[in-house]
Amino acid sequence: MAALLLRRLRDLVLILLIVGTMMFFVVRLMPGDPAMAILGPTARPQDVEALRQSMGLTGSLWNQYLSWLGNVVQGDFGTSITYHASVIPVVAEHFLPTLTLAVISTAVSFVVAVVVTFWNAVAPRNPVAALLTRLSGLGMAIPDFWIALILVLVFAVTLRWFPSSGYVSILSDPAAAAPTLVLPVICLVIGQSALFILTLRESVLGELPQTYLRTARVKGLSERQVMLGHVLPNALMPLVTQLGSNFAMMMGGIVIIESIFVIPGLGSLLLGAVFTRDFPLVQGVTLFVALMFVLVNLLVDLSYALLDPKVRVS
Amino acid sequence: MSLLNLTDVTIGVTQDTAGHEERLDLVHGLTLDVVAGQTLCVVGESGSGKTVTALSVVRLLEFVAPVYTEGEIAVGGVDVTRLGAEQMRAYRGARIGMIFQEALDSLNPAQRVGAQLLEAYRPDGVPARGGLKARRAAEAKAKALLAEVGLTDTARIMALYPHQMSGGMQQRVMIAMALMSDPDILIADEPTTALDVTTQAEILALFQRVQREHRTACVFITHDMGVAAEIADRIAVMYRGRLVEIGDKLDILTAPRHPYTRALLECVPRLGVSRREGFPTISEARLRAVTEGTAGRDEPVTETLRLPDAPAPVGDTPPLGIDRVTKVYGRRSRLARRSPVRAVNEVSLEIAPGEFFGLVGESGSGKTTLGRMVAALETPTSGRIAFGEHQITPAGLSGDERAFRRQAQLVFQDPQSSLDPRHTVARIIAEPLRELTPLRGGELDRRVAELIDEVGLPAGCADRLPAQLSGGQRQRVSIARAVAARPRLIVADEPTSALDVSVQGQVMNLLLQLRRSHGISFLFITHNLSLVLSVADRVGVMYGGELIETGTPHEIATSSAHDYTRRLLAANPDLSAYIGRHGHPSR
Amino acid sequence: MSVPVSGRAASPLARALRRNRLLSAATALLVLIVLAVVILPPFLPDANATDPVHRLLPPSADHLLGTDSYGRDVFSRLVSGGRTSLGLSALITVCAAFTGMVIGLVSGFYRAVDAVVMRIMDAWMSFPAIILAMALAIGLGASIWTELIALTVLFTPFTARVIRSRVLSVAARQYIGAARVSGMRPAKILVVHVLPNVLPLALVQVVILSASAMLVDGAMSFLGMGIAPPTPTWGNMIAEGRSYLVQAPWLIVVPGLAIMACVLLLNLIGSSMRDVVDPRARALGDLQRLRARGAAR
Amino acid sequence: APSANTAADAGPPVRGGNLIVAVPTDPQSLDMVANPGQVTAHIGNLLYEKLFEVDKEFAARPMLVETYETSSDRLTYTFELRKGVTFHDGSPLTAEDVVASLQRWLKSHVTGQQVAPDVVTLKAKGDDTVLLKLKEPRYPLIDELASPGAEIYAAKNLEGVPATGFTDKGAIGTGPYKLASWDIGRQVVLERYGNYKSRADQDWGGQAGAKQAYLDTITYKVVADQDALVNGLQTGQWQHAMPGNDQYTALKENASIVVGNVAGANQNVIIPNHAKGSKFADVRARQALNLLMDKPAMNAATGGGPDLTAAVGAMVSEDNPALYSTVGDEVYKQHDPAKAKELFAQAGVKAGDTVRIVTSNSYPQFAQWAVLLQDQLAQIDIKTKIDTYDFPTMLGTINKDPGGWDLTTLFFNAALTSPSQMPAVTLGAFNGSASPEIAALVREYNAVTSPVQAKEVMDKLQALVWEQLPVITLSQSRLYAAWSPELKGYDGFYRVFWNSWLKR
Ligand SMILES: Nc1ncnc2c1ncn2[C@@H]1O[C@H](COP(=O)(O)OP(=O)(O)OP(=O)(O)O)[C@@H](O)[C@H]1O
Ligand SMILES: Nc1ncnc2c1ncn2[C@@H]1O[C@H](COP(=O)(O)OP(=O)(O)OP(=O)(O)O)[C@@H](O)[C@H]1O
Ligand SMILES: [Mg+2]
Ligand SMILES: [Mg+2]
Ligand code: NI
Repeated sequence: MAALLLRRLRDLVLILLIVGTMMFFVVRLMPGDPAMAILGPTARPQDVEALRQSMGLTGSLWNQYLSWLGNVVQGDFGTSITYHASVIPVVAEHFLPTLTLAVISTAVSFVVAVVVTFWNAVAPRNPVAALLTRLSGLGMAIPDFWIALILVLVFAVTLRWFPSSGYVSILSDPAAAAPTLVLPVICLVIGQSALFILTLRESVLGELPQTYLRTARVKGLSERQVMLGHVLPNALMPLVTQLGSNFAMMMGGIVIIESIFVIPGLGSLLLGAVFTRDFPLVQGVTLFVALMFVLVNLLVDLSYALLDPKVRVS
Repeated sequence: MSLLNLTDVTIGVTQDTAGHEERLDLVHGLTLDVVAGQTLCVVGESGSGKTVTALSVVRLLEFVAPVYTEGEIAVGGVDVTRLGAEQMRAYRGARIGMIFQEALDSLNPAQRVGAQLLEAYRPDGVPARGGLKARRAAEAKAKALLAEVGLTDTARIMALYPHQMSGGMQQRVMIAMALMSDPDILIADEPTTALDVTTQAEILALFQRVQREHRTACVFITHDMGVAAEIADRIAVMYRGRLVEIGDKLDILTAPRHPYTRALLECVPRLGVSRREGFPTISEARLRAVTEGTAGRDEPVTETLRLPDAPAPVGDTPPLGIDRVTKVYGRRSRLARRSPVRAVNEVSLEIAPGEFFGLVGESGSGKTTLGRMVAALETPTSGRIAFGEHQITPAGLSGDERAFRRQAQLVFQDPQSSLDPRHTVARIIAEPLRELTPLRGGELDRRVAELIDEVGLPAGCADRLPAQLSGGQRQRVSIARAVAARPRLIVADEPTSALDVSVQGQVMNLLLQLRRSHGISFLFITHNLSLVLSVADRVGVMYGGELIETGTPHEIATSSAHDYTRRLLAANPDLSAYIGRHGHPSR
Repeated sequence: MSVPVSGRAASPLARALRRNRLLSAATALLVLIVLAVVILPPFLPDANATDPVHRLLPPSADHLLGTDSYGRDVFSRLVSGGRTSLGLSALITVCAAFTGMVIGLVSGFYRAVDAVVMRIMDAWMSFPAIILAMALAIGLGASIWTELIALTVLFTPFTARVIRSRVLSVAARQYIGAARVSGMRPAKILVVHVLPNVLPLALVQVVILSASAMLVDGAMSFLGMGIAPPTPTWGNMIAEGRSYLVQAPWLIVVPGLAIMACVLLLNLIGSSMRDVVDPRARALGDLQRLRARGAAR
Repeated sequence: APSANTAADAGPPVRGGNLIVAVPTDPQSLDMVANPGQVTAHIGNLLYEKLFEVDKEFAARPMLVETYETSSDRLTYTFELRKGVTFHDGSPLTAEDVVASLQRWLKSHVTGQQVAPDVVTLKAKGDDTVLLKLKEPRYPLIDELASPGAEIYAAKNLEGVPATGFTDKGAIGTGPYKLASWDIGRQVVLERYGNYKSRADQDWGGQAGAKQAYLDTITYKVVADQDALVNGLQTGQWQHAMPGNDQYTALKENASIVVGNVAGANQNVIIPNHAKGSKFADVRARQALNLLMDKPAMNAATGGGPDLTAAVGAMVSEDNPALYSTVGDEVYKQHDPAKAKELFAQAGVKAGDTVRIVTSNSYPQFAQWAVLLQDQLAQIDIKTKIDTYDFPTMLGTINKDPGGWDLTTLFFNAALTSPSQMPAVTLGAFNGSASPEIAALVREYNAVTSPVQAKEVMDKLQALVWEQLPVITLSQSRLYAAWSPELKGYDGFYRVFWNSWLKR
């Protein structure tokens, strides 16, 4: 376990370095810069140049890179151009909404996938379970922004059950936060649970012919006990992998859902930062997302160890 | 009073061929009964439907195959084939317990054995409900049973995962698990096949004791007539999906009425009887003649191969030299607590061209590991193995790999996992032919069919997937694959453990013939002492990773210096006691 | 006695098609859609002919599915957008599945390269997708090829990871060793033994990929990084139509349904095909069918 | 929907309450010099005040100035400041503050930069008097001082402010509302400034005159998504929004929402590149393009219908009668594809050539115009390549290769107070359209002495623009806002909410 952690730490540094470097050059090589973004088309070239100078955007790219790297190593991610604030607190503030959405929707999708898949496995003749399983194909097919628009129209604008948008920190006021989360979470869950069902069903199918299930059944266990007690733990690994990479993806921002529901998350932050060429912020968010990504993957690996005793012991 | 009554039971599967469903009967008109407190041993041909029958009694087959059952299977007077799924569940565990052959595969890999034991607890025949008290009771019972099956370090054992235990331990846990619910009937399907004879002896003793103490009725499926002789009260013999004979142990063993039973007994290898020139096998034609009455009832139905005395042409078979080979699994690591396993320790061995070398030993003593190194699937940690111009060293296999593969083949111990579940039997057997020989097209097909026939597989198997075969049939596919390309050296890792004695004889004859005609050398790993002593040129005994002695079968059988070897011999189940006592059948 | 080694009564696909009515219906429908999308455009009004004076017309005889905000015929756009969307999604799926499979297979099977390849995949995946897509869109200009490259680049590591984990478990099986003993070269083992055992998973992956390709195409258009106008895709049709949800709901409903229908059909075909490729699943499928019919109690 | 509020149904003003206003982007900066964005300007209107402010008709009216005098040679201006005006931090407004603020405006603001060459001195004379000396007479000076960017900040807050502008700490003005909190990316909250000293005059409308802060607080919520903007309005999450043209019809039909035009307009333009390497360097090509463009069709696609679209070639909004001129509209209205093809041929743009359009996705109509242009060019066999970028990328691309593009699409604020703010004048460097004729007319305008003369020059300028075509105007889009019926007293001038209240 300790070896795993050490190895991961090394990977982490490596990945952050690769991502940071790639990021630096990718954003700097895009045409346009913050000075232009601020001053617009009617600005005089000399003013743009002056502003650029004041933002430290002149000099060779390589020197800019080295000084940025030097600062990052010292924990200084720079100051956001649009937010006039140090990058870290800005990122931290936008992280909570994204994290809230990602955690809740992943958890709900996980539960939905497990319930539907095993219900269908236990009672193959139950039409509702079979329908839900089949519907998972549909769930994957529905564009999330599409369903988001429709849900808002029905449940927010027409029925007024939930607010159409808005964000309240779940930490400061959970009761007020709950209704604002319902619709975005549903939008995310539809596609995600469908994907999870597909994955889980696949691995459950792979588990069903295993001989140890004979033993479980010969003990007189009910199908429910067999499925939940024996098949589930063994079939969970691929789902955990899928869940991990989905979750990690969401850390990069749930751009569209965030924008439709006006949630100030990492996705909209990043998008905005790119559109205003807020270099320090873009780089800060990217590094943060990469960091989250590696951490989530580490968690997935650790959960492997939890799920598969062979990994744990040897 | 009989607890379990099978009346005219026919079991089959529905197959979907070319769009319409076809019924394929696997077991026909089976009628037998099991009496409380007695052990019924079921022996018989491999693929004759023993496992299918056993699984049908607990109705487990319906979870994995589209089966149908006709006739009556009565447990305590109730026909279980008519029960609903929920009612049937009350019979599983509580009324009927079952132990399977593959102990490791039969335990949930992701759960501690303790939890798996507790789950089987059925006080008063119903699942334990409610809280701490029931759990305490279950735990107490599990601990008592573990101690009873010889696993006295109960607390530690319960915290282990299946893969952390040896095969013997796993099988003991399986027995304890079956007893957790105090079943009236215990069905054991070849529970000791994978174990070495000393462990087998312990398990059998345990089984008998448990059965006596718990007054359980047992059905014990086995290929080993010696095992049957030791524990059975009654014996049932199956052949081609039918019951051919059932009766008291002594009657069956000493005065078999059916020619198949008689023939089966004749085929059993015996200590001290050399089979180097060939094994007796059952001749299907003669058996049919006798049963149909076209031949006299006392006509022999077995035939014994007699190899010509000519020495094997060993000209191009090089000797196999194993020189101080060690294999260590796992690296020493400061961070992890695990310590490395020394699976094979400084083993040195010469196998002469054309020699048949038998390797026996305790389960986990490193036999398979040694075999895998010889087959260049594993590199030794130190030492070297030489075979002709090929060398296997810690750096790997030197020289042309294909040339080596053409010369050396391996029969895997576990046929189940060594067959690609997606390839048909024919394709599996064709693979080495395609890779290592120039055969193609029709010729290749012919050769595959020939091989299928040679190892005694029914022709219909060619298009089946491994999952649709019986254990013995899978093993024969594995053997056919190994001999297909006519190698010079075959490492056979327990190639006949799942076969009945007649088919075993057939397979052994095939190997012996190959050896005689092509001068093949054998490294033959087995738990079957009677077999290896009757056929090998030399026998080696492994214990704890070391080769503790080698010698001729005679030397090993009569004058071993080693304590372990002597224990091994003592534990070997043997029919000769019966046959010797009654002087029958004579030959 | 001669036993046919490879000859079988009928190909499993043909058999599956005959047996599974759902599969054959789904396949027929998808084929129909593809044909329509390929053949119809020349017979329809120009999909790019604008007529802003007649914008946002509801469906009528002149315009079967109404007109969009430029006054273009929605039906024409649906058909020619289908050509782009389906073609693009097929291309992306093929490319991403191929690169992902190759990387996953190689890195799972040849352990020597595994560590390096997987670290690169990790870095690649942890790079925010928006930035990647934008960088490409800006660097190469917004075109079909950019999107193809962007989405392939985006999806590859995911496929690679999933495939790799399955390859790892397959590679540990005894039959891989058995194939080596049979003299097979590693590369061939990869193709003959590993690949088929990974294929069912890959099929699921293909379905996921083709669905994602269509959806992400929509999302990219939504963020203004999609295929350059005026080329229609179902994705950018939804994105363009979303401002008119109340006024002209057909603009978003029609392409949305088209995407859903195709993804659903692909899904159905994929999961049925999976049963064909995987004999074990096929056997289980038989079993479930029989059980559902009550043949086996 | 009921149209704009009338005084009759509004009832007496109610003091108190929080007005929530949805804005499409974060202001990003509350510095009106460093950030010329629309949201910044609208929030800034409530925070800051200028020496002069425009009224409903965009005419300059004194705000912080009590009185001012112009010397007879029209070169010296003396501004007397109002007494008792204080900044939000309590410090009094002094002439020093005015000088510091205007100095920065002259140096860094687009409009200020146009004025700067004419300024000789700008200095304080005592606490309440500011002296401005010009090199040459400048007719629109007062109008320019009333234009966005000329706000007065406290001098001490401007010390050491970088080119990127000040942060929330510097957002201190003399307006009726002060900054309470700014949660970047989420919302800006303003609260009533208790010590605000209103002018005694009547309300002149627009930004001028007396200001009563009835509302306790005003919250500007950032809502980027158009649908969310409309939905929130319908569900009562906010009471005021300025949605896009495409939402207009639906909102208009919604009985529970008030929809009304807002002062000012946007001038929608196609910008041809005059630089070498562009297909439109030749004036004939630009004229051909003007002939080719089916402007009514393109305007129809912009959405909102005639309520929101004024088919005029004017560069300044109709709301600003002093500068509004329709001269040249006959050129604007021309439409003759056949002749266009001929003219194109003369200018060397042949069938089969490819016109490169770069556009940005910051507003949906940009891409729409590009697509329609593409279709129209295709009719005369000219191919097009459209590159759609985000706004900074588009600017960067144009900047990097000045000859590498032919056309782009934009709109500009048409609520202007002087020609120096007109895109036809300010875009000179951007698309190489600067010409001595235009510069001469601007100088001529500065030299005029009366509104009548000014109008004459403005007509000439307008005519010249339709001759040289530095930009080709498509139309003017009228702005509109949608608000809750609860909001009373709002007269549709941008997002100006003093003198407005919430009726419960
Ligand atoms: N799922 C299945 N589909 C079709 N045939 C099957 C299936 N399972 C078993 N069979 C066939 O049924 C017959 C009986 O199999 P069974 O496993 O009962 O044999 P067995 O007596 O236990 O043999 P062994 O001693 O080799 O284990 C065999 O011929 C086998 O090929
Ligand atoms: N891949 C491996 N990694 C770690 N340990 C291993 C591995 N393979 C085998 N071992 C260990 O090496 C030892 C020898 O195993 P091996 O399979 O050679 O025994 P065996 O003599 O063939 O036993 P059996 O008769 O039960 O088949 C055992 O303790 C086993 O746990
Ligand atoms: Mg069996
Ligand atoms: Mg072994
Ligand atoms: Ni006798």
